Amino acid sequence: MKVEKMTIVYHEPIARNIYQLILGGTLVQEMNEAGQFVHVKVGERTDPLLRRPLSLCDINKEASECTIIYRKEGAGTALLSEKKKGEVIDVLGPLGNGFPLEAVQAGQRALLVGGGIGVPPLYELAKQLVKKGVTVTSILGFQTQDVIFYEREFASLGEIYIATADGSYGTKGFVTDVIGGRGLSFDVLYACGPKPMLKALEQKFPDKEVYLSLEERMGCGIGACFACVCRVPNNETAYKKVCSDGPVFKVGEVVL
Amino acid sequence: MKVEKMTIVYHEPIARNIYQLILGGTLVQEMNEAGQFVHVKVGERTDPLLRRPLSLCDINKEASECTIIYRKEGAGTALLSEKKKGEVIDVLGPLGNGFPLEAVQAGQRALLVGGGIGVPPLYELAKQLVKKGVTVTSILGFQTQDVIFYEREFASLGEIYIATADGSYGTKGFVTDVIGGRGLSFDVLYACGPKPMLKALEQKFPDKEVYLSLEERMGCGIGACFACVCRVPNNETAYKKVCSDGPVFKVGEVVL
Amino acid sequence: MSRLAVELPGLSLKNPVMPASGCFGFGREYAKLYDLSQLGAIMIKATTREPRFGNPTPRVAETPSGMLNAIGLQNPGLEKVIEEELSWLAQYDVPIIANIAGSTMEDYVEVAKRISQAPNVHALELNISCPNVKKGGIAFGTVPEVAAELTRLVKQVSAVPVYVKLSPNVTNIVEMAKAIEAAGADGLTMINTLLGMRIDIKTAEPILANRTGGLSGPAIKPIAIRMIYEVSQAVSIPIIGMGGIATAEDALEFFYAGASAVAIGTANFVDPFVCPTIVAELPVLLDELGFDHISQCIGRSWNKGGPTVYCGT
Amino acid sequence: MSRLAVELPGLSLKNPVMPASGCFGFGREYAKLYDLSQLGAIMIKATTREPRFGNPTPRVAETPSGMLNAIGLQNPGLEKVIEEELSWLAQYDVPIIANIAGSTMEDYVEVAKRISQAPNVHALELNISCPNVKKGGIAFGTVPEVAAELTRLVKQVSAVPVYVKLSPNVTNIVEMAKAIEAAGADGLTMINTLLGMRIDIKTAEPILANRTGGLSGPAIKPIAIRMIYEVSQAVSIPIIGMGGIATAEDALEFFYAGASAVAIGTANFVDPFVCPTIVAELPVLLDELGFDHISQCIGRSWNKGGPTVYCGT
Ligand SMILES: Cc1cc2nc3c(=O)[nH]c(=O)nc-3n(C[C@H](O)[C@H](O)[C@H](O)COP(=O)(O)OP(=O)(O)OC[C@H]3O[C@@H](n4cnc5c(N)ncnc54)[C@H](O)[C@@H]3O)c2cc1C
Ligand SMILES: Cc1cc2nc3c(=O)[nH]c(=O)nc-3n(C[C@H](O)[C@H](O)[C@H](O)COP(=O)(O)OP(=O)(O)OC[C@H]3O[C@@H](n4cnc5c(N)ncnc54)[C@H](O)[C@@H]3O)c2cc1C
Ligand SMILES: Cc1cc2nc3c(=O)[nH]c(=O)nc-3n(C[C@H](O)[C@H](O)[C@H](O)COP(=O)(O)O)c2cc1C
Ligand SMILES: Cc1cc2nc3c(=O)[nH]c(=O)nc-3n(C[C@H](O)[C@H](O)[C@H](O)COP(=O)(O)O)c2cc1C
Ligand code: FES
Ligand code: FES
Repeated sequence: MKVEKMTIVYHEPIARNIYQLILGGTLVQEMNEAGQFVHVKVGERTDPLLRRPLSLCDINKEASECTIIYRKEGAGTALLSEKKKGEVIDVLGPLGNGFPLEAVQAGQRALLVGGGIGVPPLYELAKQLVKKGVTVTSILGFQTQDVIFYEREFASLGEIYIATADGSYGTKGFVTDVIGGRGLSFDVLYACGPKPMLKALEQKFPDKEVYLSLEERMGCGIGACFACVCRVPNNETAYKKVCSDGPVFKVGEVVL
Repeated sequence: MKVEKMTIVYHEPIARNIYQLILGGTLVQEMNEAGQFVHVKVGERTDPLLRRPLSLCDINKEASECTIIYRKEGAGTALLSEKKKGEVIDVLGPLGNGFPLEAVQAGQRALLVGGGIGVPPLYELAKQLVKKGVTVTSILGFQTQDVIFYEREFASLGEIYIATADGSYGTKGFVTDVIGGRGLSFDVLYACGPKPMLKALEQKFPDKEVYLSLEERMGCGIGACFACVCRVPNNETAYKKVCSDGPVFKVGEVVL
Repeated sequence: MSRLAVELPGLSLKNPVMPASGCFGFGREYAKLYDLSQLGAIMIKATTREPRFGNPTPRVAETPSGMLNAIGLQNPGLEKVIEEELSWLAQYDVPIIANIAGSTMEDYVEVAKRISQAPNVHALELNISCPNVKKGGIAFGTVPEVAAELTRLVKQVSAVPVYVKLSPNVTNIVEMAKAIEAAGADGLTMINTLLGMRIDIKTAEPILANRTGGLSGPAIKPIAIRMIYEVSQAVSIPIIGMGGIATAEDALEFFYAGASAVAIGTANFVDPFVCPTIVAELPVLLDELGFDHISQCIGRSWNKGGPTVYCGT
Repeated sequence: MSRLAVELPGLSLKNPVMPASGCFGFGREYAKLYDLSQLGAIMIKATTREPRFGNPTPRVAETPSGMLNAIGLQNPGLEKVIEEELSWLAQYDVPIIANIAGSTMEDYVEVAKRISQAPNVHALELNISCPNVKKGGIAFGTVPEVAAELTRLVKQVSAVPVYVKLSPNVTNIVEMAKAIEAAGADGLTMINTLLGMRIDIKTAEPILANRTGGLSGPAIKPIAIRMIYEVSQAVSIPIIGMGGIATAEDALEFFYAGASAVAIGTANFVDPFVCPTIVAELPVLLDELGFDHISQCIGRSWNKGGPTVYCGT
């Protein structure tokens, strides 16, 4: 974990309001786990004030570059989207604990389930799993066709299914509809996306090994401010911090 | 008076912490008087919040370009200094009333006295006066040699004297020392600079026709907020607004 | 435009957007930029019985996402405001809310009596909270009994409904609002500025000649929202909300909190077209969010349970 | 470093810069980034008698130049703080100021008695002003008599000097400060957060699960400066100032206003190195302005007439 001014190597929209940002810097050498994130300062001065948490989507140590994919959402990401190649960005990271690779063995099957802007960290995960010899199936859900990204990239790593909420591409409905419809089998499931999706997965696979990446509003991003806590089952005062204990948790470890 | 997104045509430092900024846009067609200013929004969001008043230094209607020269001072001008050629800047203007050209006739002598960052508006004034057939003498005061700018530009329009507070260039001391030392004669005096300089000129030439450009902290810049008022002599409640009644006043019109 | 129309005591507003007092003078400057008839109303600069010069300069200082001002109620005085400013404003189809101030209760009563008779003044706004006036002003705005007494006196003489402008510099804004409602106020306007200060690093002197000043602008928006949220649930008279509004989204946040109309102050300095821009953008926002009329938004943060609108993104 | 050294009741500070309570946990996270012994002191997270989970999430929301938080005093409780956190912190050469909170006076007394005996706790900071605690907390911080009573009770049992943290959500901060001084407090810390709120445009619901929260960050700096300016002239106990500090210049403004030391909260989230950076930059700033020692800056905005320092630009 360090603060570094990283240089923008590439920055272009890749779908409607979805941007791909490639950052170069020595900080990349510290990045290891898929599911870790960086905390990015988007403004020069005090508005917007807080950093924005964004997941690592691709870690390229040889080139000392990492990729982030984000959705232009509110004020901060709107400002970020205006930064040009060659400019520098103040990055704190890498933060948090990513998806455990050791949960699955070579030859086994992993199911990767991503929803919307939860898709990016699964790409680095898919790469690492394939490298390990794991068979990867990806199910990616989006609202509409025009916000789909990285279909080709995921396809090059294994089977891929896409669902859109409005049916404009792939299966109409949610990722859970795809899993249900196809009866896909797997040894471990890794997921990142909106809370309703994570809850649905938790209920659907009570006996499976499932890892979920959570989102929560953050202050510090490093575990100091207690903004991002979630509850632990059956305990009044116990808690986990999404930023430093997560964002990836084993299903059941925390209350969704 | 309009609001326009003007395009940066040129933006470079020309002395220590002194920047020359050339803006292009149709707003230039509305700019007429030397001594008028523009109110510039420097940040994208709410910090810094207020616009910055900056004088017109050169109005080039043919090219639809105007020049501003400013000192990197606090937060706002620091941000401004980072803007690059091709970017757009939100400009409100032209504002205020400039130096009266009609106060001097062809063949007469005008003395232009500028201090530091009060020098820029005198350049457009010198151009307009020379065009009218007035003989222009400029006395420009700076702190040190490394913040001097536009010496050549003023020299091409008439006699020029430079004073530096530390004596590193030209006469050591203040602009008033130059006037005193040389016994310069003139019909009309136009000045812009720090208040102590303006006060010294007011006292030195009680019987002359003198026009002074004032600075005051501003809110609106257009006369609505009463931030920038100054007192009128011998009247308890009368006032003038620097932004809309000034920034140029005839000596004696307002209390310095 | 009828989807923005709002009815308040004394005010039939074609839209609920108006410039806040002290940030728009008497409209002359902005009239050079756009037609003032586009505005829902205009809150004119605080008027006092006698002309006032106000405080020495510097009168403004910038702060992070805000500004301090210590204008000190400069204005040309009651007579001139009526004869020169209000009569000039009469050319526009826009109701005027006259902001009035004073050092004594008698001052307020006198100004209220006279100015409320001007034909285009549709409501008064009692500025009992200006932190820049040293005699009396502060106490009026921070002691419920005093504010209530003043409200009563002004109500007795005013020919138009009376709105009282609340100071945020109090421990208990709800108590204040209730006392003023009980005293007969027709509406509330809130919030005025928060008392603040900045010091120059080089001189170690306060930047404002008056030392302290009133903090306005986006920085205070969350405080305004909280106070309107609390007060709107505790009183039944309407609230005109203000404090940091710069966009149509900001304005909507105030409606949700419980304001029935909004006023825009500091943002006029940043974008002189901000008021007509918000008037134009509010209907677009209502469309996006699926509302027919702005009134559906008023108090929505507390008078409906749970998320009320879905807008797929 | 001695030009930054400051002596306060119970605290021999090698420099007057410390993280503010709640913004630094118990130091473990920042210890991964730098040596905590560089800090003048550490104000640890509010400790209560029993462990607390705090409020539901979302607990933070962003505002212009600020943020709202409604953490709700989450902490592992008195026993664990002493056994696990304070003993871990003992490895660093840095005095700890223990921020304590509770729902009843007995809570405070109990926590004060126990925690003040930890060897590295050099002072207590009574958090009587947390706007996020619903029972009692608010009243403690806004009623002078109650605050004074609490101060007296805690003073009786505390083994170390007691600082009381003032809430800015009051009409009269000076009255509050004087009551607390008279009750025997050794120092004041100010300001805590201002009560604020934000509403989500899409859902019309408050963004914070707790609805309201405490506003911190640069937005509140001018309010903090004003309050410290007023209070420091009215009391003779020292003030540790906080509220929006993000740079050495900001810190200096607090010293000029009347603070004897400063604490940094929200800015730690933006720049985790902000505390050591300010420690490093203050001497540079003193040089530029011609001061030998930071103590020359304390209260300079009111205890010297006219501009005091020239720094040619
Ligand atoms: C661990 C983690 C990883 C993430 N990875 C990605 C990613 O790879 N790509 C991507 O597009 N988005 C990602 N997000 C969500 C992303 O952080 C938010 O979309 C972003 O912060 C919104 O900022 P804004 O300026 O657009 O919105 P604003 O509305 O201006 O944000 C205001 C405040 O709310 C916070 N906020 C708003 N929405 C969210 C959210 N969904 N989650 C957390 N904080 C939020 C912001 O950080 C900021 O503090 C991630 C979130 C977390 C917690
Ligand atoms: C009519 C007029 C014309 C001017 N023309 C020029 C010019 O051509 N070139 C130039 O370099 N400067 C000029 N100035 C001064 C210039 O406006 C300030 O230097 C600038 O606003 C400082 O902003 P900042 O962000 O650097 O400082 P900050 O300290 O961040 O400014 C904070 C606030 O104080 C105001 N402020 C600070 N210093 C001054 C000042 N000296 N005068 C007025 N407001 C101030 C700012 O506008 C801002 O609102 C002019 C000022 C006026 C009133
Ligand atoms: C320069 C200035 C002058 C003001 N003058 C007055 C005034 O005369 N009377 C009054 O009631 N409020 C006055 N106010 C307060 C505003 O009307 C408004 O309540 C406050 O600024 C908050 O709104 P804003 O953040 O949109 O500016 C003034 C504010 C500013 C910035
Ligand atoms: C996330 C967060 C948690 C806080 N927790 C506490 C706390 O436990 N006890 C306390 O006295 N103050 C608490 N505060 C208030 C700060 O200590 C400080 O007084 C306030 O934030 C103003 O300073 P700042 O603007 O530098 O953050 C908290 C502030 C924040 C932002
Ligand atoms: S964001 Fe601060 S503890 Fe997680
Ligand atoms: S700056 Fe507003 S009146 Fe001059």
